[in-house]
Amino acid sequence: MTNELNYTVAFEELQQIVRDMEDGEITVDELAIKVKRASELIKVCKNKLTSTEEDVNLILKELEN
Amino acid sequence: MTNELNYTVAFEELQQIVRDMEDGEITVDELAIKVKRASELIKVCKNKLTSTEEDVNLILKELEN
Amino acid sequence: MTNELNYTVAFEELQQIVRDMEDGEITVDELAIKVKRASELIKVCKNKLTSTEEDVNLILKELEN
Amino acid sequence: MTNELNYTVAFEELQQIVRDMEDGEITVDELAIKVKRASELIKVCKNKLTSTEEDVNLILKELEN
Amino acid sequence: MTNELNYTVAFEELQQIVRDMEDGEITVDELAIKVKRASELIKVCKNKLTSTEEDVNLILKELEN
Amino acid sequence: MTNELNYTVAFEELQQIVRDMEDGEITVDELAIKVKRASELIKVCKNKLTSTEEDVNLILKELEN
Amino acid sequence: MAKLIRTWNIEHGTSTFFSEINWLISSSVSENRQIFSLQQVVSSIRKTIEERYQSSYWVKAEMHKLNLYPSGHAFPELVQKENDKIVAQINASIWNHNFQRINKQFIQVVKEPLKEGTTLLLNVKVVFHETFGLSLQILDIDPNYALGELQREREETLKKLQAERLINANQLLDFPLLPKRIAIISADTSKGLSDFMKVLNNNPWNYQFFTMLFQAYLQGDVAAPSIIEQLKRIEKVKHHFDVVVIVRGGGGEVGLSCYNNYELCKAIASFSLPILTGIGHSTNMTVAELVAFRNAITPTELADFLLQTFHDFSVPVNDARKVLRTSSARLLETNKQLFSAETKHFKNSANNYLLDAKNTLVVTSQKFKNEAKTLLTRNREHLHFAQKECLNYSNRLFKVNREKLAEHVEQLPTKFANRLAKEQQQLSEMENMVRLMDPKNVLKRGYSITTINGQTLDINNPVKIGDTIKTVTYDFELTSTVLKKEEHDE
Repeated sequence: MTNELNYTVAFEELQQIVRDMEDGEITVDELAIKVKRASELIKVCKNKLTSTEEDVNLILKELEN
Repeated sequence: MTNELNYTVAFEELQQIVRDMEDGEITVDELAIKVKRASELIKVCKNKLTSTEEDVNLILKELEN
Repeated sequence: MTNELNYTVAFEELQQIVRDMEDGEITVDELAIKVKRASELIKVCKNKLTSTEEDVNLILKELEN
Repeated sequence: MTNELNYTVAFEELQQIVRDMEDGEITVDELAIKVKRASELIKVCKNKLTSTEEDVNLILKELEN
Repeated sequence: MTNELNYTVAFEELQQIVRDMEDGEITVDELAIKVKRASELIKVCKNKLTSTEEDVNLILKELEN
Repeated sequence: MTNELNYTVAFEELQQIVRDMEDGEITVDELAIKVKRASELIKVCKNKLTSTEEDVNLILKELEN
Repeated sequence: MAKLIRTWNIEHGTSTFFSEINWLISSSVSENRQIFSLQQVVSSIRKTIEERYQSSYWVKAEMHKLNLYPSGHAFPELVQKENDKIVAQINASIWNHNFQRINKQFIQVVKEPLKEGTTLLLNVKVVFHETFGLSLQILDIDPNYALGELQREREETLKKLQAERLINANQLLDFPLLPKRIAIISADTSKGLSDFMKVLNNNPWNYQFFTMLFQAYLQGDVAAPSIIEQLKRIEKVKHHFDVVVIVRGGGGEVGLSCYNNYELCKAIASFSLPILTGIGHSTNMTVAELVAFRNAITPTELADFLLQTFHDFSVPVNDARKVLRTSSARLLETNKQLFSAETKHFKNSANNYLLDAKNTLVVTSQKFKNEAKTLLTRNREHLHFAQKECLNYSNRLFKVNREKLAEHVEQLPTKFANRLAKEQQQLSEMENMVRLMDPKNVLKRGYSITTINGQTLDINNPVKIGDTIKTVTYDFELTSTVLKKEEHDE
């Protein structure tokens, strides 16, 4: 599923989880699940950032020539 | 039975017991039972917290790499 | 018989006796009997308290660990 | 016979005798008998009070321990 | 005979005699007899009072102790 | 596709992308796509500057008619 | 200029002229006919005219044709038109030396050579030549008047275009982003064209233009129709072009009044492609230049302008690359920072959350323990209190009952004593009464009792004389016999 997530959606969901956590809107029971989800989202975002950077650099390098 | 209790339910029941105790709504006859119950609830909550903490720490550690 | 009495019932009966004594509604003839009863009730309550306290302490001590 | 008398009955009879004596409702013939009776009643009451007090104190003292 | 007379009976007879004497319906002959009788009755009563007093005082004295 | 692109449209689209990027209005998700698109547009535009498209003979033929 | 213009009154002139003719006719019809040789007659006419028109006159006329001959002489046709109909016409002549001078002056002042079809102010002399006939010899032409006329034509063209709302028409067209395909109206010999092409073709950026020359005359009377013709041709193939340029140059500043020509200007203004002009002159802008999409002073400048449009296009395209690089980097950097901040924030939040939850649990547990202990303590206190009360109330009960008992014990002897005293008093009262009643006590005071047969005497127990009666006194008992009996008066 996470593969289908785009950065924006993933990052917003991450922010929402953090906000909910801060506001105490997550129960202890949910916490592990939420943290797991957040870690997935973080990975998605990281990968997306890395792959985007690589893509962009490739395109730009190609453009220079 | 306690295994099936989730943290939220357990903690709320615990709080209710404490509140009842504060309000003097628990008789001496009930006390032992209530204390027993509360101690079970506390154990449930503690265990849940501990396991959650382990889960969370694992996920967070995994995230570092 | 006293063994069957619970703390609440015992304590209420005790309080009634004390109230009656306060109101002067007990005759000298009844007094000994009432006092005897009260003392029994007090014993019941004390025993109940003690046993409850032991139970509670045990549970609480167990909780510490 | 006096042993069977309770404090309340005894005291009431005593009160009656004392009340009756001055009003002349007791004949002179009875008078000595009544006074005798009164003295008996007084003894009964005194004994009762004393014994009851001892009992009560005993019961209560017993409770202290 | 007088010994058998109780104070009440004696006193009532005495009162009757005095009443009769006051009414003047008694002959002189009878009068002497009545007076004689009355004297006897007064003696009876006096003796009764004295004996009663002694008895009672004894009883009361006994009560003091 | 790029062959069909009118250079005016390409130029405007390029400028829009540039503006959006300068304004930071592009998400990470869009970035690679936008950069790719922009690089295509740049190629289209550059090509336009240095290419020749018209044929004198064709025009002369058209003029005859 | 006004003081130079002295117009010749044609009507007046005509009348004298015709009187001369009349004279000739009348003489020819006389009876004794005198025959003149043609030369005589023509000479006579010449003489008459020469006598009559000795001075020169300023005449306003349209030079219909110039008729310049290779000899350098010109024989213009002069006309006056009213409503497009010729109302007067005459031939004229300009001798070579005059023509050279006049033309030079003209070009100097008007920036135009003498031109057919224009109205001029001419200084003329009426001449009659035996073989060539009557003509006006043009001695001079006022260039200032011509200049004024040109100005007037310019104004008129402008006014008309204004009226037709065409003045801005070309300028309102969209200019192509890259004016790559250029239809050039020029002459292949024009230096302007070669300047223009040189700049375009030798650009160091390798910008590629497609140009196609549409040959036209660029000055003089022929220019306007020629240019219009080429515009029409270009119109036919306009989809191959982005702009039209009209370039001219190196031909000096003369002969440009054609660019004020209404027809040409209209054609330019209403053309469907932007028209750029670079006709190289430094004087007042012609109407054609005014209505063109853009005017450059020189073809070179026009070419530079076109190159500049390429630059204008090329620079942002080249910059876009830089922007892509920097903006991408910035965007990625920003997002990375946001992301790493959020990740950190997330970790902190998770840890804080757990810490909070643990603290809350600990606090609640502690509270629970305290409450349990408090509850037990409180109950113990209650119990203790109840016990104490039991004792207190018992003691109070004893005390109250003891006091009440004591009260009664105290009352018992008093009440008994009172009672006894009352009884004794009653008894002693009785005793007194009895004592008082006792007959013995009556006898003591001297009374006696008399009886008969043991009975006291009264009506029921009467006594008769002789009866034996018994009398009792306190001290004695007497027996007597009744001697006398008397009744008491009652």
